[in-house]
Amino acid sequence: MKQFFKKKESTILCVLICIIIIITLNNSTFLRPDNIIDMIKGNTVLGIMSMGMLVVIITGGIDVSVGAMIAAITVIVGKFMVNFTGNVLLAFLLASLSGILFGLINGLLIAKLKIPPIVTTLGTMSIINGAMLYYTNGTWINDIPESFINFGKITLFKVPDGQGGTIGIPIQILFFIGAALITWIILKYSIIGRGIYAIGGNPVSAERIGYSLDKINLFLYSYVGFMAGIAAVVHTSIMRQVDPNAFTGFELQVVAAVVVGGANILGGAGTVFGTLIGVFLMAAMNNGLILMHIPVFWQKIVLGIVILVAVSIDVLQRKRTLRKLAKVDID
Amino acid sequence: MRRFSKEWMLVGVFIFLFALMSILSPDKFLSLNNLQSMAFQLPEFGLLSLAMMVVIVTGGINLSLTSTAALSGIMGAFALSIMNSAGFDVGLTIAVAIVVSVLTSLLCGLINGSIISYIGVSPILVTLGTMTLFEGISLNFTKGGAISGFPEQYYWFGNGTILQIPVPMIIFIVFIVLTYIMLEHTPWGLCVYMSGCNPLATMYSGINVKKVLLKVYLFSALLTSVSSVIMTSRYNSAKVDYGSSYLLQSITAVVLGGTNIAGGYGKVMGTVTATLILQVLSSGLNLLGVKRYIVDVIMGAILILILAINFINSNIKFKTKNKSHNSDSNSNLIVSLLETLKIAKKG
Amino acid sequence: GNNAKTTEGSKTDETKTSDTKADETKTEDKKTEENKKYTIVVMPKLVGIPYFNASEKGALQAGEDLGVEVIYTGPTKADAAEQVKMLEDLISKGVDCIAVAPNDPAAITPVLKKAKEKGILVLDWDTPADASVVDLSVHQIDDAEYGAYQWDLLVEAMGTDEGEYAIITGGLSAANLNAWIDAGIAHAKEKYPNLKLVTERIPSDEKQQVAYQKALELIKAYPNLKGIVGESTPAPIGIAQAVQEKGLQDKIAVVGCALPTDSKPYLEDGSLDYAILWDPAKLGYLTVYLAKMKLDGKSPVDGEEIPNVGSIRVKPDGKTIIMGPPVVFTKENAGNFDF
Amino acid sequence: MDDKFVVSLKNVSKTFPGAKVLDNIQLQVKKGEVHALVGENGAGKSTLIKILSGVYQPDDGAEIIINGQRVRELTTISSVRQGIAVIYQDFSLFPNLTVAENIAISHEIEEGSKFINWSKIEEVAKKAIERVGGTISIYDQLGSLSIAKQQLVAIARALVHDAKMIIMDEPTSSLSANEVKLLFDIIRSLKESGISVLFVSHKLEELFEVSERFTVLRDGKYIGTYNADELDYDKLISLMVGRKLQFERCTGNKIGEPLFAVKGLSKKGNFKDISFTLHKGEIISLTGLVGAGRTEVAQALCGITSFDEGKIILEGKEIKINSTEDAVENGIAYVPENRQVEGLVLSRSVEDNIVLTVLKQITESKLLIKRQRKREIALNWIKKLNIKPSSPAIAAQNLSGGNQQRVVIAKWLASNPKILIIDEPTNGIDIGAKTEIHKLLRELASNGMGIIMISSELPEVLAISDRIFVMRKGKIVAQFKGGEVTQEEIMSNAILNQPALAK
Ligand SMILES: Nc1ncnc2c1ncn2[C@@H]1O[C@H](COP(=O)(O)OP(=O)(O)OP(=O)(O)O)[C@@H](O)[C@H]1O
Ligand SMILES: Nc1ncnc2c1ncn2[C@@H]1O[C@H](COP(=O)(O)OP(=O)(O)OP(=O)(O)O)[C@@H](O)[C@H]1O
Ligand SMILES: [Mg+2]
Ligand SMILES: [Mg+2]
Repeated sequence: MKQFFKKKESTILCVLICIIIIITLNNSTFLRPDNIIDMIKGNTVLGIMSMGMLVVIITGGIDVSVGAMIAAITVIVGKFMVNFTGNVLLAFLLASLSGILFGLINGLLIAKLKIPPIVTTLGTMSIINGAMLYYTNGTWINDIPESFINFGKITLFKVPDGQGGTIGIPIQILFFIGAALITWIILKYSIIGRGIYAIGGNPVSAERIGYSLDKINLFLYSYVGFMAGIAAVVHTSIMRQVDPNAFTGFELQVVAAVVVGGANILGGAGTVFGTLIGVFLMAAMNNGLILMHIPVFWQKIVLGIVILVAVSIDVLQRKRTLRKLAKVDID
Repeated sequence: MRRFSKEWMLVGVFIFLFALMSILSPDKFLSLNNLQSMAFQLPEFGLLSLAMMVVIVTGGINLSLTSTAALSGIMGAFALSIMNSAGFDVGLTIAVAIVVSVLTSLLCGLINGSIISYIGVSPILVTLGTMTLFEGISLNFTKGGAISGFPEQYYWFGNGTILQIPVPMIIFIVFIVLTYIMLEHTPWGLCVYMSGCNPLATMYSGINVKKVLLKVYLFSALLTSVSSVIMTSRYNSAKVDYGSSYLLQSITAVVLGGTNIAGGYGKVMGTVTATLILQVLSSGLNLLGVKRYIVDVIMGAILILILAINFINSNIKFKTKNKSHNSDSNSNLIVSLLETLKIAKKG
Repeated sequence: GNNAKTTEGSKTDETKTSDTKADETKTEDKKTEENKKYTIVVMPKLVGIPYFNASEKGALQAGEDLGVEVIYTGPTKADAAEQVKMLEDLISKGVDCIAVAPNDPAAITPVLKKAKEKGILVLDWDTPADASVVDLSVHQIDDAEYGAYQWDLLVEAMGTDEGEYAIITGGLSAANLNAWIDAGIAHAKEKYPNLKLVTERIPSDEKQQVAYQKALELIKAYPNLKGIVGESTPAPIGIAQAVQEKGLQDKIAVVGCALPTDSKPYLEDGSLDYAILWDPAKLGYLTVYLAKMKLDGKSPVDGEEIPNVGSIRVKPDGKTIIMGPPVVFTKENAGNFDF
Repeated sequence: MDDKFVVSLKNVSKTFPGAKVLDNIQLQVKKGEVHALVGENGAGKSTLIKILSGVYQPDDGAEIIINGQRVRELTTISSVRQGIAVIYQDFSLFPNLTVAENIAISHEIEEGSKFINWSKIEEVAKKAIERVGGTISIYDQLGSLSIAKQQLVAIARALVHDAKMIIMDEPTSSLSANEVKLLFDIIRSLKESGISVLFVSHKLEELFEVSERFTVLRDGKYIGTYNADELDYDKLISLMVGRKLQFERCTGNKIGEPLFAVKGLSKKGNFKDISFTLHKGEIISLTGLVGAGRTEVAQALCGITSFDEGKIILEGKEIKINSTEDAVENGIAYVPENRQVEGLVLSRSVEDNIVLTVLKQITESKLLIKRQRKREIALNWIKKLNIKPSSPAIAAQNLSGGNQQRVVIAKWLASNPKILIIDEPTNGIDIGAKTEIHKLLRELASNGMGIIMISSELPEVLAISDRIFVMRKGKIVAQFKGGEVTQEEIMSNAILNQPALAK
């Protein structure tokens, strides 16, 4: 398995490395620690959410309500903090709980009513978003308590920033790492994680060997909701304000990062490592295009072409190895 | 029989909602004015939904749908405004513009289709890339602005009426019929459904599945370009983000219409009815003065509700032991239902 | 307090729609009684963003003060197609006046023409529509003047009229933002020839998060950057945050259009130098006021004093109204505003 | 209750919407016995097995006794816990997981652990693979293995469980003779350690080789349970089908002029130097062990894959075949070995499947489909090949294996091919249907069609071929005339490394 998945991600990893080289040759600032840290910090929310999306995509599902969930949770937590307390722990607790609740609703609809995930989540996306905007009318929440804002400013061990000074690792990145780690452990070392792959590969057989599709679906979508909760708090800790409209169109970015990272949208395949590459690829492209001074009107063209080339090379590569593979050992 | 019921149930929902809206605001909803304006609004979205549907039937998805429409509209708009200001004959100008629109869209379809079928990249990845690419090209051409300055006569496609029937509606109906015939009455259509279910077996049967797939993307692009002509005419201009909110909406309409998101099943009638439902809801609720957000909530709820009814519907069918031929998942479903029934009986 | 008012308003809306016929005849009676309870639609580019929420307050307030029914509604996304659809539905509904802030002027020309054919008074506000179809055009400000003013303040904040600067905008296809930027650039070309724009305007999707990230990237891509202009309300906040985090308050000047409540924390430490805007509530109020005036068959005159708004300017064409100079929000005065 | 039996089923019925598939079945498997479950296609064997494994729930009134204890309700997991392990007809494996995981995952689930112990998984898997004598790497992804190897994995998985009874639903359908022998050794050793085996197969010789008792089903009804010594070949068949049947060697037809020739066909890593000539009215067989490369040759001949060198000559002219479209145009038809995946669009109707090769015939002025014509063609073939149920609108997935195979054949016959390449035509097909398919092939040949049959089942090869080619490791190693060779001779060529004595 190790070999196989490595192979699957190697192309996209090569593309990422090529892009990094090209950008760095144009502007060496790219690889400067402070830029890397800023880039990762700016993409933690995408990264955390991708981990949630990854697990559903492996089962062949999808959750397009992630943007709506994060937005709604930022509002819930924001209101809570403004009205009650800026306690960070409580914020995380509330966010996770509300995320899990949203996820459970998705999971229940999918498991019990057998409505395809994309339809269910399209529906809940529209409901959650509509209800949340009706409630807030889009008004920003500005008065996030100082204690929470200070939490967002925490940095850990200083590293040189490449310009003679030092820069700390923002606390948000820890959550990204944590999300990746937990997801990796679940996928790799838990029975349910293997069940996620098994369902993606052959749902009928998965039931036959004793997995309960319903239970796994409930778990999965709650997990996505949980990740949305964490992402929401992390986002608020970075932005220090809550904009209920901040996540429109976010679901596509998340899906993009995950599938570019080699997860099979039909289910059965996908890894944390690949998804990380996908997230970094997207992040590096966005960051690098400005660093390379590419005019803004060309940026989308370049991004589009890079995606197309990356995924095509990947497929062609795999096809070629498949064709070369000897099926019969001839004397 | 079961297969038909899904679509007919949608028709029922449509009639119900139509009646409901008529009762709630009889003078306004049933006015010629409102009926006409709904008929003006529906076609551009309906055509995009059909374009999305043909792709979903093959098991794919087209995320570049709206950016294709925008690019095609922008190219057509350039032709219109350039030739118009250069003083060409109006008829010729419009003809050239439409041809340019259609060709641009077909080119986009060709790019999508050939990468998907001949290189074999999964549709969601390809169209994710082309979505960004086409949007980038549009931006590069327009610098974000709107292209306008069309001849008066172009206005007709999106805003004219014939015998009180809006022109776009007539165009829409023509393309509904065309799509219906293409999908359900031609060998190509049969191949589309067959390869949507099992491309390997279809290929083994001597069908050039790649060509079939390519044609699907071209046909989808054709529908997109028609929609884009209507849009540019209705908005009297073209711009990179026109209709961008139609992307997820069209997927919603397609799945609401009963199309299997995994491919292999989907009817024109279902999709069209679904777009009608969405239209009646959105116009009706607007007339009632319901807040926009609540409209979103209701739309989402209706989507889930209808599919839930579908589910329950098929269960009732099972109870009455109608003869039916279920797909694999359905038979599993029935098995699990049997179990629940049994538990219920025991308990 | 204001929030409560909005919900109240919507509640009455709902009860009316679900009410029985008896009630409707009652309203109708009332209408004939007063004979002039106009229905005025005020449509923003989109609902649910702070800026247009503020103008909603003003518009509804005016409705109350003047005894007209104000319907404040718009699409949930800044999409011209959605706006056209809603306008069509509203025309079917039958209203007296439509005042619209077009997402795209050209796109709504056909539907506005349709409205005029039905005898509906057509206004634009916030962003101009096609001049030939509107009866009145309510501008908060003159685009060219506003652009020029922003650039003047940028130079003031930079403390020099030479050096590099960049622009982060809401979206590349937003017509009014583009108009301001174009005017500002043109103004700078003439007045500050040594001011150098390093790259095309960068879009931020109307999101603070994106503006923040783009600003960080710009700072690294152009190390000599002395100023950034942010158009669209979330952009300056995002930029200011980036500047604050990097501790570059003294090196990089940030100006742009932003709401005072959002920008207060950044104005305080100088990461945002000037937020330049007008009071959107006043704009909403003015729009409804002028609509009522026009429906009553009167026309505004130059220098006229509008209650709760102030004196307005009327351009020579007789139908372009300008509310007045923008307000500059600074660390000192930001606390005095509630939007 | 009787402790003799591991499993005792009584009054088991199963109704699917519209059909009663099992009707009052009983089945009693003794401890440590090999019990054969036999019946024609669609008799209900797989369904009965699924009831035993908890996949389906029987209708009310069923009595299930496992290890002397009456069981109220069987679920997949409780069935495993009761010691029943199943090798499903469709394997039920996970193509995206490794061999090791496929084998050991269910073991872990059964043990109720929450986390995975990878070293244990590997250990368990390795042991299981060794037991089936496979040379399969446990780290390979299952999907990249051949069907035969996948089948071995499925068997290995069943062995992992601490099972009291192992159910094998046609485990030998894609195994070669060697592997079958190995499997039988395993079965015997299981038996010695007191484990019962419930065995389903359509290959009667195999059944007689290992089974002690037979339970016969016919059309969902229980016919009886017999000891092996009460039965012989003919009697068993007559119990299964209600009539007598036998593989008779059909004598060759008059063989016509050369129709189709392959010269020096080679593809790196697949096959080498394949040459043969097929005449009109002739049936030739490509036989050999599974994995000898026969399917690869067939796929190259009909445009599914490419080849590196060589010529294909049809009626004296060299032709180029780059796609399946070309093949159909040249009158080459290919009935693939995996009918569920390659042969049929399962969720579509029988009718749609049949007309897929003759789209031109059912269209009017190249544009629209003529529904009536489509229906006529379908009905015609349904009748000709006796496909049941005979409704053209029924989805192909609701047909039993044998009938599905007939639909695939019908599809190809509809296109009126000159050459029919048929890969494992009777794999998983009951003896009655088998003979009918043999007859059909013979009949087609006598009408001038050239037929290339790929088959690992030697009795079948011997029964109908005019000439027999034996392939080994990608090459043709021997050639025989039909009727002049024995199974042993063919086998020795297919397995041995020394050049064969060609007759
Ligand atoms: N889910 C289902 N719904 C309806 N009918 C079914 C279903 N599953 C099986 N059948 C029918 O039940 C009958 C018995 O099928 P089963 O698969 O048990 O046969 P079998 O004896 O295993 O045949 P084979 O030897 O071909 O595998 C067949 O006629 C089949 O069409
Ligand atoms: N992806 C793969 N990786 C490694 N080996 C493979 C792969 N695919 C097939 N093989 C091997 O190639 C050989 C050819 O398999 P195949 O089943 O096509 O042969 P065949 O002669 O047609 O057999 P039959 O028709 O009897 O099934 C087998 O030994 C199989 O294990
Ligand atoms: Mg079976
Ligand atoms: Mg083979």
